[in-house]
Amino acid sequence: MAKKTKKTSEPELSTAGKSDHLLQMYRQMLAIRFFEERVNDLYTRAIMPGLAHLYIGEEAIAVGICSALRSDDYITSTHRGHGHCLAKGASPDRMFAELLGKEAGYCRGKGGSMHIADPATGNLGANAIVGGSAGIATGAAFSAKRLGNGRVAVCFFGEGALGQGVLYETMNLAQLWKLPVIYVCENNTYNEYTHYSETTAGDVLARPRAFGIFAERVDGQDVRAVYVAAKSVVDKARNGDGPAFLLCDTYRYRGHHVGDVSREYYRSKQEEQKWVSERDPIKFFGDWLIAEKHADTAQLQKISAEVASNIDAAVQFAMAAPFPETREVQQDVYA
Amino acid sequence: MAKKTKKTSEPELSTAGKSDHLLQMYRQMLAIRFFEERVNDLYTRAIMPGLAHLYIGEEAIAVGICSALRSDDYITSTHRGHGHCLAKGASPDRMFAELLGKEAGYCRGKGGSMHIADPATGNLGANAIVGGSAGIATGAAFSAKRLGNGRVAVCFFGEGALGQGVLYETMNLAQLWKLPVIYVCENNTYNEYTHYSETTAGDVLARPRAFGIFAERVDGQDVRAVYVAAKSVVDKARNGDGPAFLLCDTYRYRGHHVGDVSREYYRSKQEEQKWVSERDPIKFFGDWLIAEKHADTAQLQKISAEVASNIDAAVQFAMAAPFPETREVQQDVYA
Amino acid sequence: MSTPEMKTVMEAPASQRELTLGEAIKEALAEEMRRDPRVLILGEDVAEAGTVFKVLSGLSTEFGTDRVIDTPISEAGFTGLAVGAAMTGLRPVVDIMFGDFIALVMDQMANQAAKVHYMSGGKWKVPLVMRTTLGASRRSAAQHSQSLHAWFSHVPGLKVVLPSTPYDAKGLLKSAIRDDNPVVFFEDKMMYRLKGTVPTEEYTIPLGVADVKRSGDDITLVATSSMVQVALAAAKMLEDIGISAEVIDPRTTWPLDEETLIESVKKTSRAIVVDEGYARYGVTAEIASVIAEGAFHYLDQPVKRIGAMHVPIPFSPPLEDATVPTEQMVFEAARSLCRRS
Amino acid sequence: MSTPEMKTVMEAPASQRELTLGEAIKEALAEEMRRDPRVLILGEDVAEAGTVFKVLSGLSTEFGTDRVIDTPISEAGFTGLAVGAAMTGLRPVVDIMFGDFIALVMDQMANQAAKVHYMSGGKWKVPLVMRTTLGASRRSAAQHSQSLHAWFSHVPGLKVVLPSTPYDAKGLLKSAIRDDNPVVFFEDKMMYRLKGTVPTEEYTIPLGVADVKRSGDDITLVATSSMVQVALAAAKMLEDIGISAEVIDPRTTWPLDEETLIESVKKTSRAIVVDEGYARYGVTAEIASVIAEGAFHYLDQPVKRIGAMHVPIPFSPPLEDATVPTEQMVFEAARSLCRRS
Ligand SMILES: Cc1ncc(C[n+]2csc(CCOP(=O)(O)OP(=O)(O)O)c2C)c(N)n1
Ligand SMILES: Cc1ncc(C[n+]2csc(CCOP(=O)(O)OP(=O)(O)O)c2C)c(N)n1
Ligand SMILES: [Mg+2]
Ligand SMILES: [Mg+2]
Repeated sequence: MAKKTKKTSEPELSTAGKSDHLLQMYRQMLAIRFFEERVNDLYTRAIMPGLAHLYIGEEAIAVGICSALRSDDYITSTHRGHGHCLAKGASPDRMFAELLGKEAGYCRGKGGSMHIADPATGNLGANAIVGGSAGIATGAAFSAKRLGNGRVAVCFFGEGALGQGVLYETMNLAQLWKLPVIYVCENNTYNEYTHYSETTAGDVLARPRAFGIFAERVDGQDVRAVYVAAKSVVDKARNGDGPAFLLCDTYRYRGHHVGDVSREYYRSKQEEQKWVSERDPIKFFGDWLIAEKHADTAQLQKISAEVASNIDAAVQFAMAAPFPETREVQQDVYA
Repeated sequence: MAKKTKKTSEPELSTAGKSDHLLQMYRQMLAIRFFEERVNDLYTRAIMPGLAHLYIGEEAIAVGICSALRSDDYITSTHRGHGHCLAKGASPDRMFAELLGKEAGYCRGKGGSMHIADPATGNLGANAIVGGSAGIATGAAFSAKRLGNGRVAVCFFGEGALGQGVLYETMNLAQLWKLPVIYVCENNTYNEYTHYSETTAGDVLARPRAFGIFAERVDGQDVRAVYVAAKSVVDKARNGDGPAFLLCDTYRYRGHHVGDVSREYYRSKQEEQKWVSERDPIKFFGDWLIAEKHADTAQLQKISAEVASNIDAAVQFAMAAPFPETREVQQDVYA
Repeated sequence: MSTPEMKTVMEAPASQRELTLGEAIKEALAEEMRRDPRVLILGEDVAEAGTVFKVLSGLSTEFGTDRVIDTPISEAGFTGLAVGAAMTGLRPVVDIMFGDFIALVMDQMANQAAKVHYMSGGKWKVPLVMRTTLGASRRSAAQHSQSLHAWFSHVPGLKVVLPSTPYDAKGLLKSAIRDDNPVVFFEDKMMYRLKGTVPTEEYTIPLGVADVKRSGDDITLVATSSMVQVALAAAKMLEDIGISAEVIDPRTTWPLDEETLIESVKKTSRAIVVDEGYARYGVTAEIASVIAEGAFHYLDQPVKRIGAMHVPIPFSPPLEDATVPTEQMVFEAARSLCRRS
Repeated sequence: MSTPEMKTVMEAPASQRELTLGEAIKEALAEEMRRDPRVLILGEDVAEAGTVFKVLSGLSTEFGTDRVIDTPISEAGFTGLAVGAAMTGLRPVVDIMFGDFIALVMDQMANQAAKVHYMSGGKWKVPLVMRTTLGASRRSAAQHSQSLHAWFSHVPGLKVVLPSTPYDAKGLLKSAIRDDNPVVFFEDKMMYRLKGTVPTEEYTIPLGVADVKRSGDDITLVATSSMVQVALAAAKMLEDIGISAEVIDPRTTWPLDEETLIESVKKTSRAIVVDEGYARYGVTAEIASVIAEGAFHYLDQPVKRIGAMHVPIPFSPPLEDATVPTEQMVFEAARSLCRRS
């Protein structure tokens, strides 16, 4: 994968355009970061049942991609899905409620962290089976094309999903039938506790290309680069040019899940530190916004404060919300 | 797939070498052809239970590949497997016996046409699940490498198996672990009744290459070309260089199975005629043998007569052989 | 009661005709595709070839190849695609050629399709039909002869249908297509040519309602799919020795019409359950348990189960024939339960 | 009888020690890997990580990463590879992290591994062990909480093991590894920390032999995996109200030790079957049917079945808790069967 990350040049940037749009992306990245920090806090304080897989460090991908989507476009997400759901428009209060198993949650508490779904924002659902949503996303694109509603479907997955054969079966279908689906591979370099180089032979980009699918590598820490790359393939897909594949290089700052705290046996503190200090997508974007005069420090601090209190309120809401009635357990097995 | 088929040049040919070896290949191709013709005959005379998928027209692939293998090397085969089994050393009498469900058959009649297996010739078994033997062949290569016995495994499959995700999962494993397995894709251009261009996006050779696997296209009607290509990748695999993929262009002369007689709705008589009259692997090889003075017409006729009577005897044997005792039905469920 | 047996005793009225089970299935698909443009068919060789069993032949001519769609040999891939399509406005009918191949789609069906509605708190629906086959006796050996409907019957969120007559096949398939849940529809390969009367006017049969294929007093024969024909044949043999057998077809293993089964056994006090799946941990176990619990105090003999012999299905004809339940086996079992010999 | 219950009443002799079920499993693997160089482990994050449940931690240090092998996330691929490796001289132990993921390997296990020996007329063998998990209650939701052992139990050619104690886990796993057939070994995620005494000297436990975990006279509680602990707890509660419950653990659903089950119920004349799989078309149905048929004339009440509620497993704690069989449920059921209230 020698191919150098594409520099986002000015003309493309102009596509990203206006300051408010840029600040909205900044706000969303912060919202995801703060949301996840609170998830970790709820876990350590034993308030959240089960586990959660934090998206911290990868925010630029979800935000860059979803900023290029219409609200009626579709996404499918993964076990590490909070960022995707928020970026597609989910509200933190009902997200937290779902994570706590409350009736006010997006799935009435039945789904939890790995299964947030929301028709209102085109979210077909997070999926706890690695690669499990490749078919669903491709099928949503199939519907979009059949029904001629101009929608596009985005399939988010980690590089570990490259190990699932169904991904190749569905990419073949998507290209054969020219379906408007974008496969977004978030390569954070680890499949749980195993480095992806131990699980992934050859050249990742060559895989979709072998099926005739346009594929491009993107710096997953640069929200503008992700947005620009996404905008172009999403527009093409919408215009009937078929599927595309974006390989986004990124890194998860935290453990595979909230319980994965001592990680030295599979990756070094230095490696983590390097990404956190040198490649943080929020800091990188914030600095750029100031440098390019889209905002000043005070504005960014104001946004940060607003997001923080918003997240606080969301946690309060979720903690105060009631659990579903036990009899609900037998509801919604069948439509 | 514009890549021109590789011409087998003299130096390579010398590898194929000596006349007796060449005549042995010719004999095997004829044996397969005559075997399959008898299978069709047994079916039309309602002597053979069930169905069979004939290999007629594709003989050069099985023979060219297996001629490059040691007798203790492994193969896995498909629903269209008679040719592979014979080329790897199975004897026609016990093959026919299996096809008739007789106790003398390779599987005591329990397997039938789609499940011929024979440890003595390294045949891990034909498989009735398309792509179903990709894992088994790759696993045999895994054992060979672990046990250091220098064996190589060949996985035969039709181009339809390119639709099965498990093929990509196992190719990834084979390349990661540098396993001595050769994936042999027999592209006879049809998945049953559907042309492969309707089911296969992109460039077939690019698929194995995306995993870093050496892949080459071969004229599947030219047994010498197949042999030369096989010899080189088999030797490399044996020497620890890992897997390879051979894409062999070919054509099945007959129906998808013996019952598929009126085929005009999916392919034209002209198309069939063109392959039969212009691209027949046996005629092509026979003419070459004579032109190159490896044999004269009389010799080839003698071989043909020998093979024919051999096949006759095999059919006689199988028809005379008894069915297994009914109580056998509960034997061999567990080892 | 709605069976060939019943219908053929009378002159079939003008409003009915004889159809094979295959024709009835095709008619159900055609009617639903005409009625609802969201219905489409996906599978291997379904278009021009009309499937390897020729059941769909002609449909691609009427509806075109973008509603009767040939797929690559990617069962997991196109089933997954159908799940997503079903969630987003279409009503796909997926064709899995041989029931043995459902082993390739268990994740898409059991982990995805069956759970989407529940996991989303009732928000997303998956109106998907999977048509596939079951049944041995075709000399197709171990990987092309299995009856694996017990796997799906075990999974909450799925419905499982096993028609035994052309009439039932048509009415049940139309209901399956109109159902908002994932429904798996198992067709016995050996029954495609089975004839039966089917009304010309439209009708549907609700999922979850058993059908009494023949009424009787001495013993209840519960049978599924092609085993219904086996049970009816056995019932005829039993009649000759003075045993009156009631034959009940649950028609769907899920939802399961327990009441009809239990009421019948309360009347007859004896029961045999016949199903072509593997004998152990299969459909016969659940149905026998339901009867044994629900009619416990009425049973004067244990509920007898008859399934396929618990071995991989062999190719060799004499061996394969030994694995499949026969009318003779059902007859013998019934006779001994009724203590006649 | 060989259970923690039994052992802890006496001072554990020098030749025994307390191990968790996870430790017992690791010890079985380590002993077999030392004994037989052909044994190796394949799975996701099995090496340095020692699996997500940490059950294998340390094994890669002793045996190296080419006998404890991390794989890509390719369940079908590495299971298929293991089938081929097993046929050709190795004895792989495959690790499928969550039992829900067996949905991805059904073709490799049911159509390939289970049938190779039979289809080849007994020529090829598949000495493969698949270790996987079952059990809910971990707040892991619908795709990480299932107990799908009924699917494999339905397939002739496979053996299915469900240990309920550290002692059984070690002895059964060693037998599974030495078995020449494909064996699926289900471990309850919630039991990895369960302690029990395990002898220091080597031993194995044959597959197909049930174990009476507690003897009693009034009712038989047949339970599998973690439900054995639930049944034992219920038995204690029952003791307080004067009901003497016998608890039997089949230990393997296939082969199934029918005789031990039937004999017990002939003695007690009442039975409850408890298993954590989905309630319908699951393991409880087969076992209840075997008892109902084999002990029919001794039963004075129908065999009662208790499984997981027949719904996808919800995340929300109060809902999930409602789906899992509890000692209270077993106690109530037993009390009413014994007509005490
Ligand atoms: C089919 C399947 N196999 C295994 C798992 C267990 N598992 C959960 S996350 C994970 C690693 C996924 O890695 P990647 O796809 O790179 O996503 P990341 O966690 O890095 O975001 C694994 C193996 C699973 N959920 N599904
Ligand atoms: C998993 C699976 N799906 C479908 C089938 C039914 N089937 C048998 S052969 C075949 C076509 C195979 O085409 P190809 O792989 O090109 O082999 P060919 O018949 O052309 O030799 C199909 C779809 C099968 N046996 N297995
Ligand atoms: Mg990753
Ligand atoms: Mg082909």
